[in-house]
Amino acid sequence: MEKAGILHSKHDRLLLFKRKSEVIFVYIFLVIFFIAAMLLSDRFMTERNLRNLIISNIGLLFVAYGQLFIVLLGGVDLSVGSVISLTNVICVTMITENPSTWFLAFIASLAAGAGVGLVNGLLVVRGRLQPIIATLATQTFFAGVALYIMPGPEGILPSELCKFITKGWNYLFPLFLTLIVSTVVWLLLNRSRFGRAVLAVGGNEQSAKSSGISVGTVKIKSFIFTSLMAVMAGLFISAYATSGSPLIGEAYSQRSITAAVVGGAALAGGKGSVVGCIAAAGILGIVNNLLNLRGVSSYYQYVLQGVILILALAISAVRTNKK
Amino acid sequence: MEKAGILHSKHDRLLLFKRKSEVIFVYIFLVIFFIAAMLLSDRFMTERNLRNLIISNIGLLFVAYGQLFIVLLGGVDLSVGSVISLTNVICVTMITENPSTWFLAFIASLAAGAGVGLVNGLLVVRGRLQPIIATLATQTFFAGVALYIMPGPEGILPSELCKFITKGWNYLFPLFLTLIVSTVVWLLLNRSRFGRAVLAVGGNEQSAKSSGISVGTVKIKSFIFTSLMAVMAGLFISAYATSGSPLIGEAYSQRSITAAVVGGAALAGGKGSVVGCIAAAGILGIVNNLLNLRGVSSYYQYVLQGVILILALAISAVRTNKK
Amino acid sequence: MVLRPGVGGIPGLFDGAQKKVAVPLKFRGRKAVVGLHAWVLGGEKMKPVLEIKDLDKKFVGVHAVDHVSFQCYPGTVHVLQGENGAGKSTILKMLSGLYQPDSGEICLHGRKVTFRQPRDAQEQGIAMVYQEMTILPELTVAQNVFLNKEVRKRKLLDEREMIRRTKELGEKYGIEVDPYATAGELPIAAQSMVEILKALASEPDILILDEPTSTLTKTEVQKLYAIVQGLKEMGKTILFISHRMEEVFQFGDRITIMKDGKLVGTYEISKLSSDDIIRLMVGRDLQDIFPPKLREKNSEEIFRVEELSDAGCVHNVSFSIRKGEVLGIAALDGQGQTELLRTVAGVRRHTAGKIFLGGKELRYQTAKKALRLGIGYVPEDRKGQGLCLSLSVGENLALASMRRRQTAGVIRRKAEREVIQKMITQLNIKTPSAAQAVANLSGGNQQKVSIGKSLADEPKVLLLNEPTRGIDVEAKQEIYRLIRRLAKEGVGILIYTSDMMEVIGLSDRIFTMYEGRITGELSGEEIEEEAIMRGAMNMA
Amino acid sequence: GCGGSSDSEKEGSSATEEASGTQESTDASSKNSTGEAVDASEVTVPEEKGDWVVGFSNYSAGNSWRQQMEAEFKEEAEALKKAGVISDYTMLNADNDQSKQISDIRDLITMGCDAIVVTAITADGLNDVLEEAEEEGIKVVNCDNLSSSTKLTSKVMVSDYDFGKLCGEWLGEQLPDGGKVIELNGTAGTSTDTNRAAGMEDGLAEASPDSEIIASVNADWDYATAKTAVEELLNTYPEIDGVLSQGGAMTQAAMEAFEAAGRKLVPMTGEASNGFLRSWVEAKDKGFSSIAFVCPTTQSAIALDVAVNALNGEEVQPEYLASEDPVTEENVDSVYRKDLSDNFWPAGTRLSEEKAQEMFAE
Ligand SMILES: Nc1ncnc2c1ncn2[C@@H]1O[C@H](COP(=O)(O)OP(=O)(O)OP(=O)(O)O)[C@@H](O)[C@H]1O
Ligand SMILES: Nc1ncnc2c1ncn2[C@@H]1O[C@H](COP(=O)(O)OP(=O)(O)OP(=O)(O)O)[C@@H](O)[C@H]1O
Ligand SMILES: [Mg+2]
Ligand SMILES: [Mg+2]
Repeated sequence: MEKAGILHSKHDRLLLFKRKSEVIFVYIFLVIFFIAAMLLSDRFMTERNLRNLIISNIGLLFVAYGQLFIVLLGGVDLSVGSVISLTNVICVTMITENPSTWFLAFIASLAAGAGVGLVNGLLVVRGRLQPIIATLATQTFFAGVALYIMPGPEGILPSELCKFITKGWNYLFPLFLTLIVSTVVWLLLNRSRFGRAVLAVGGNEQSAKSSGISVGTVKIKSFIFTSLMAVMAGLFISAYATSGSPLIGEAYSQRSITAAVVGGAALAGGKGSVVGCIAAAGILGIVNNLLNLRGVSSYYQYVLQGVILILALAISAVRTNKK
Repeated sequence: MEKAGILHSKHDRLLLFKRKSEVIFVYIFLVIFFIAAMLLSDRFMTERNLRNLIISNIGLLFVAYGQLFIVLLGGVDLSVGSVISLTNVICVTMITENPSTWFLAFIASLAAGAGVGLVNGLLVVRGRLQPIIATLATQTFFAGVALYIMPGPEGILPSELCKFITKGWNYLFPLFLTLIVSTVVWLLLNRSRFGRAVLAVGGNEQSAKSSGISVGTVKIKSFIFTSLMAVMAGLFISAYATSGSPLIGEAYSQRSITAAVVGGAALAGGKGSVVGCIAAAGILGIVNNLLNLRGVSSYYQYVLQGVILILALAISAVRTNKK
Repeated sequence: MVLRPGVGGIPGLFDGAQKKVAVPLKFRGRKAVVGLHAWVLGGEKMKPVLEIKDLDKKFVGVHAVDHVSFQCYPGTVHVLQGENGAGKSTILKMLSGLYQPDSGEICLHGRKVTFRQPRDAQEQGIAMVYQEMTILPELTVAQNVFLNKEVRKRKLLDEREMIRRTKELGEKYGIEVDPYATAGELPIAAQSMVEILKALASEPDILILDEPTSTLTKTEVQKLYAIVQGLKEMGKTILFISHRMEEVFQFGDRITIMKDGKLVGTYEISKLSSDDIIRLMVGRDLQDIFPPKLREKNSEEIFRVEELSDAGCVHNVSFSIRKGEVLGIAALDGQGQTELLRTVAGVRRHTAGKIFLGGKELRYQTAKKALRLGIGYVPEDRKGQGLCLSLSVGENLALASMRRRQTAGVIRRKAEREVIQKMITQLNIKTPSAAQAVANLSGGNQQKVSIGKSLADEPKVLLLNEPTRGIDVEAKQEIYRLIRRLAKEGVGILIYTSDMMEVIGLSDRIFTMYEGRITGELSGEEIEEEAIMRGAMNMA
Repeated sequence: GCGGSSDSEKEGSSATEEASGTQESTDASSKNSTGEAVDASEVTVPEEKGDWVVGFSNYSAGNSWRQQMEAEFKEEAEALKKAGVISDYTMLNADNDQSKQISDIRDLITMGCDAIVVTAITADGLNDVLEEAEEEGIKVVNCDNLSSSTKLTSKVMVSDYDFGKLCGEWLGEQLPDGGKVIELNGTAGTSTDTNRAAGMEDGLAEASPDSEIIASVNADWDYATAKTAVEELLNTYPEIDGVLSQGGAMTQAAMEAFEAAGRKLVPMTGEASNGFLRSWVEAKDKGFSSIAFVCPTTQSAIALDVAVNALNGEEVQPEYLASEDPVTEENVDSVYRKDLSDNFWPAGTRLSEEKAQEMFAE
C-alpha cells in the first residue's frame, strides 16, 4: 500500500506535467515574451512598468475567466463586451461622491449582468441556439442599451474610488483583488460541483446527462457566471478609465476569446485552465506594452495578436492530432 | 397518369410552401417592415429613397451570400470584415485614373481574398479548428495587414469609376450587378454540385462522406468562395465610399452573420436560402433607413437589430422544436 | 466467362448447370456442415467478381476484422452473417471505401483495387446501403437519390431530369416514392427505400445492403426481394446482411459466417438449416469463465417494472428483479432493449407504466432523479455516453456521485479521493494513477471506469447495457465476477448484452424481446441458445 | 484671429471647477480657459540644445486630419532632434480605446519622457494618469481634444465654438431674409460636435433671425454617412436654402447629394480640407459659395514647441489659441492645392512641401 502510494504520487506529478503541458506551453511562451521584452527595452523591467502592465490587463483577465467557462462548454460569448460597456455606463450614471451610490451601482451592474447572462443561457438552452448566434443577438441589443443610456462619452467617477481600486494600498489592492478573484474562479472550476459539471458538459454532454447533471441548468449558470465576470471586468475597467464611454467594452469580446483560447482552453470544450488564462492575458499585455515601449505602430499589434493566436492554435492542434 | 400529374403538382405547391416557409416568414417580416416604413415616413416610398436604400445595402447582401455558405456548413466566418477592408485598401492603393490599374487591383483583391479563404479552409480542415476560432485568428491578422498597408483613412478612387459602379446606366448597373451576382450565387447553391455538396456536408458530414463527397475539399472551397464574395462586397463598398479606410469592413463580419441567419439559414447547418438573404439584408436596410428618415438615434438601430435577430431566431427555434 | 458491367440479365445462368464442390468442415465436434470454396459452372471454374483476401482491420481495442477472405460471384446474393459486432459492417465499409483496411487486398474482376474514399468505390461500380441512414433530411427524395452523382445540363444541375429519373427508377424497381417529398418527413421505412434507390441509381455491379430490412415492413421486404431477384438475373452481385433468419434463406445464395472478426466459413445456403447457421454464428464453447449462478430461488423481489411504455420503442414491458439475481435481456439488435434500459434509467421519458423499488413506487422522468432514487445505468457506448474522455479517471469515477461529497457546492476532496481509490481497487482498474486521462486507458479499463462511476453512487439497481463490448476475455471475466458479487450484495442487476454466451452464462433469468415487447422468459435449465434465438426472432 | 476667445471665456469659466456633473465637464473641457488665451503664433520654436525625451499620446489617427496632425508632430520632432534640442521622441496611438490611451500614457511615463503631448479621448478620462505624469515632473501639453485635467502645463486649443459661429454668421449673411437650413453635425456626444453646433446655431440666429434649422443629423464627419443622410433629407424637404456643416467631407457629400438630386447648390459651410476646396473650386462657376474654417493641423507641432520651451525653463502660457483665418471666396483658389489629394489639409499646416508631397501627392 505504502509503495503504491509513492508510485502514485510520482506518476501524479508526471501526469500533472503531461496533462498541464498545454498550460506549460503557454507559460514557456510567456517567459519567452518576457525575456524578449527585457532584452528589447531596458525600461520593461522597471517596477513602474510592470505595475502598469499588470493593472492595465486585470480587466482583460477577469473577462477571460468568464469567457473560459463558455469556451469550456464548446462555445463563445460575444456579449461580454456589451456587458462591460453597460457596467461602465450604469456606474458612471449612478455613482456620485456619495458612497451609498457606489453600492447601488454595484448591485445594479450585477443585476444587469445576471440579466444578460440569463437571456443568453435561455436562448441557448431553451431556444437551442448556438452560443455564438445567441450572444451575437444579445451583444447587439445590449450595446444599443448602453448607447441609449449614454449616447457619447461623458461623466466621471469619483477619483478617490478609482484610485483606490486601481492603486489602493500602494498598488497592492488590485493585486489582492486579482488574487482573490483568481482563487475564487480557480476553486469554482476545480473544486466545486458546478465547475466539475461544466467540465463534464463541455467534455461530453451525453455522459454528463446520464451522470445526473442537469445540462441546461449548468449552461444557464455558466452564462450568468460569465456575464458576472464581465461585470467585474467592467467595474475594474471603469475605475481604470475613470470616466464613462458607451463603447468602452467593444474590443473585449474578441480579446477575451483570444486570451481564453491561447490560455489553453481546448477548442472543442471540456479542457481549459484558469492558470493558463493568466499567462495568456500576460502575453497579450506584454506584446502591447513592448510595442509601445519600442514606439511601434499599433497595427503590428493586430498582426502579432493574429500570429500568436494562430501559433497557439497550431501547437494545440498538432498536439491533439498526435494523440 | 393524368390525375397523378395533377395531384403531384398540387402536392408540389403545398410542399414548396412548407419547405420554404422559413423564407416566407422572412418575407412576411420584410413586408411588415416595408409597410411600417411607409406609414411612418411619407418620404420612404420615393423612388430616390428606395434607390438609396438598395444601393447602400448591396455590399451587405454580397457578403451575406458568402457568409451563408459557412453558416450552411455549421460555422461562421469572422474574417469577411478584414477581407472587405483589405480589398478597399488594395484598391485605393493600386487604382489610379488609368483603367489598366483597375483590372490589376481587381485581380490583386481576388488573389488576396482567395488567399485568406484558403488559410481559413486549411486551418479548419487540416488544423481541425472550429471555424469561429480559425477565422478569429485570420480576422485579427488580416485586419493588421490592412492597417499596415494603410494606417489611416486616405486616398480616393476615381470618381467616374465609382459613379459607374454605384449609379451607372441610370442606376441600373448596381441593380444589374446584384441580379447577376444573386443569380450566380443562387445557381451555385441550388443548381451546382458544389452547392449540393455544401448542403450535404452541412446537413451531415458522415452521410456526405459515405455518399462519396470529399468533405475537406468542399469546406476549403466554401471558405474561398466566402472570401471571394467578401472581395466582391469590398469592391462595391469601396465604390460607394469612394475613399480608402482600413477599418471600412469591420462591422460587416457581424452584420453578414445577422443577415445570413435572419435570412433563414438554419443554425446547425445544412439549410439556408439565397432568396432569404435578400429579404434579410432588406430588413436590416429598412430599419436603418427608417430610423434615419425619422431622425432616430443610432443606438436604436443596435437595439432593433438585436430584437430582429432574437425574434428571427426564436421563430426558427420554435419551428424546429415543433418538428 | 467474365460478366462485364452493363451486360443484360442472363436468365437461368445457374439453372442446373452448376456443380458444387463440397468441402466438409468440422465444427467443434458438432454436426459437420458443408463449406464451398468455389462455384463451378459447366465444369469450368467461374471467376469471382469480388475477392477479399486476408482483409484485416483493427480499431482501438477491437480486432474488428481478423484476416478474412471470401469471394463473391456474379448473379448471386452473398449473405454475411454473424453476431452483433462480428465485423460484418466493417468489411462492407472497407468495400465501399469508407474505411481503409490495415492489410489485405480487395480484388475486382481479378484486379487489385484500393479505395481511398467512397467515391473511388462508386467509380468501380460498388454501391452501398449503410446500416445507419445516410439520408439528408432537408433534401428532397430526388436530390437524395442523386446526391454526388447529380445529372447536369450545361454544368448546371438538371433537377427536372433527376426527378424524372427518380420516378423512372421508382417505377422500374417498383418503389413508390414522391421525388418531390422532403426526405426527412417520410416514414422511416420509406426513407430506407430511398436509401436503396440511392444505391440503385448508380446502376452498380456490386450492391451492398447492410441490414436494409431492419426498418422495412413485410410488403417492402417483398419489394426489395423482387429488386434483388431482378439484379441477380442481370448478373449483378449483391452482398446482404440481415439478422432475420427467414430473409437469409429467402434472399441468399451463399453465406459467409463470421465470429469475433474471424471467418467461420463460406457456405451454400441451401445446404444449411437455420439451426446450422445459428450454431455456426454462436459457435463458442462455454468455458468456465462465468461465476457460479444463484442457487436459491424465490428470494424477495427488490425491483419491479409494470407495463412500461415509451414513445414508440417500448411497449408494455413488465419484469421484476429478485434479490441476488442477475436478470438478462436477450434480443437482436434494435428490438427496443436499449430504449428499455434508457427509459428505466430516466434518460428517456416513459409514457406509461409504474416502477417500484423495494415495494415503493418511484416517480421520475430524468436521469438525475433516477440516480438519486438509486437506479444506476451503464450505457453501452462508453465513449459517446458513458465517459468524459477529456477528464481524468478520478473525475469520471466521481462524476455521478458528486452530490454525496460536497459542502455548499464545494467538493470534499478527501472523501472524493477515498471513493476514487476504493473504486480503482475494487474494480481493479489498471491505471497509473487517478489523474490519468481516461482516454489513455485501454478499452476494458475504460469500461470499468464507466461501471465504477455508477457504483460510486451505491445504486440499489444497476442497469448494464453491453458492459463488455470491445474488451478482452480477461477483463470480461473480471466484470462477470463483479456483477455476480454485486448481485450477492443485494444490488438488483438487469443486463443486456448482444453476446449470446454472455447472457447465457451470466443470467439467472432471461427475457427475450422482439420489436419492443417481451416475447418470452427463460430461467434455470431452460436457458439455452436455441430457445433464446427462437424468442429473440419471435419464432416461438 | 476671429476673436473667439471671448466666447469661450464667457461660458467656460463658470464650469471649470466642477469636477463631477456630466454635461458641465464636457463643456469645460473645450472651453475651460481660465484667462485670456494667448495667440499660438507667439510660440517660438525652441533652439536651446537639450537632452529631452518627448512623447505624443494621440487617441486616434482615424481620419486624414488626425494623420496630418500626427505627421506635423513627427516632422517637428525630427527637426528638433536633428537640431539637438531633444534627444528622442515616441508617438503612440490608442486606436480610440480609452483604456489603451491610459496605459499608453503610463508607458510614456515609464519610458522616461520629460514632456508629453496629449490629445485626449475624453475630457475626464485622463485626469488620473495626467496627475501621475505631473507628479513625476513631466510637462504635459494638451492639444486638439482637450482634457479637463488641472495638472496640465499648457494647452494649445482651438475654439470650436468660434468655428461654428463663424460659419453660422456667414450663412446668416447669405440668407438675409431667412431660410430653411439643415445642419450636419459630427459624432454625437463629442465636445467638438457640441461646441461647433452651438456656435453654428448661435451665429445663424444672430445674423439671420428668421432662418430656421429644419433638421440636424449626426453624420460622424463621414462622407458616406453624410451622403446617405443628406439624400434622405433631400427626400424629406422640398425646400432647403442652406447647409450648416461641421466638416469638409460632409459638405462634399452634401454637394454631391444636391447635384445628384438635381437640386441647385445652396450656400454651405465647410471645413478646409483639400477635397472640399476642390469641390468648391469646381462648383464656383455653378454659383456655389461657401466658407471654410481652418482647424490647424499644426497644433500638435505647436504643442511640442510649447512643451520643449517649458522644459527649457521658458515661461509658457497656460493656454494658447491656435487660430487661422478661414478660407473664403477670395482666397480659396490660392489655398486649394490642385496637385495634392483630397485628404490634404492645406491651411493651418507647417508641413514641409517634401512631406506633403510624400504623403498626399496624387
Ligand atoms: N469506427 C469504429 N471505431 C471503433 N470501433 C469500431 C468502429 N466501427 C466498428 N467498431 C467495432 O468493430 C467491431 C465490429 O463492428 P461491426 O460494425 O463491423 O459489427 P457488425 O458485425 O456489423 O455488427 P452489427 O450486427 O451489430 O451491425 C465492433 O466491436 C465495433 O464496436
Ligand atoms: N495514450 C496513452 N497514454 C498512456 N498510457 C496509455 C495510452 N494508451 C494506452 N495506454 C496504456 O497502454 C496499455 C495498453 O493499452 P491498449 O489500449 O492497447 O490495451 P488493450 O490491449 O487494447 O486492452 P483492452 O482489451 O482492455 O482494450 C494500457 O495499460 C493503457 O493504460
Ligand atoms: Mg483495448
Ligand atoms: Mg453492422
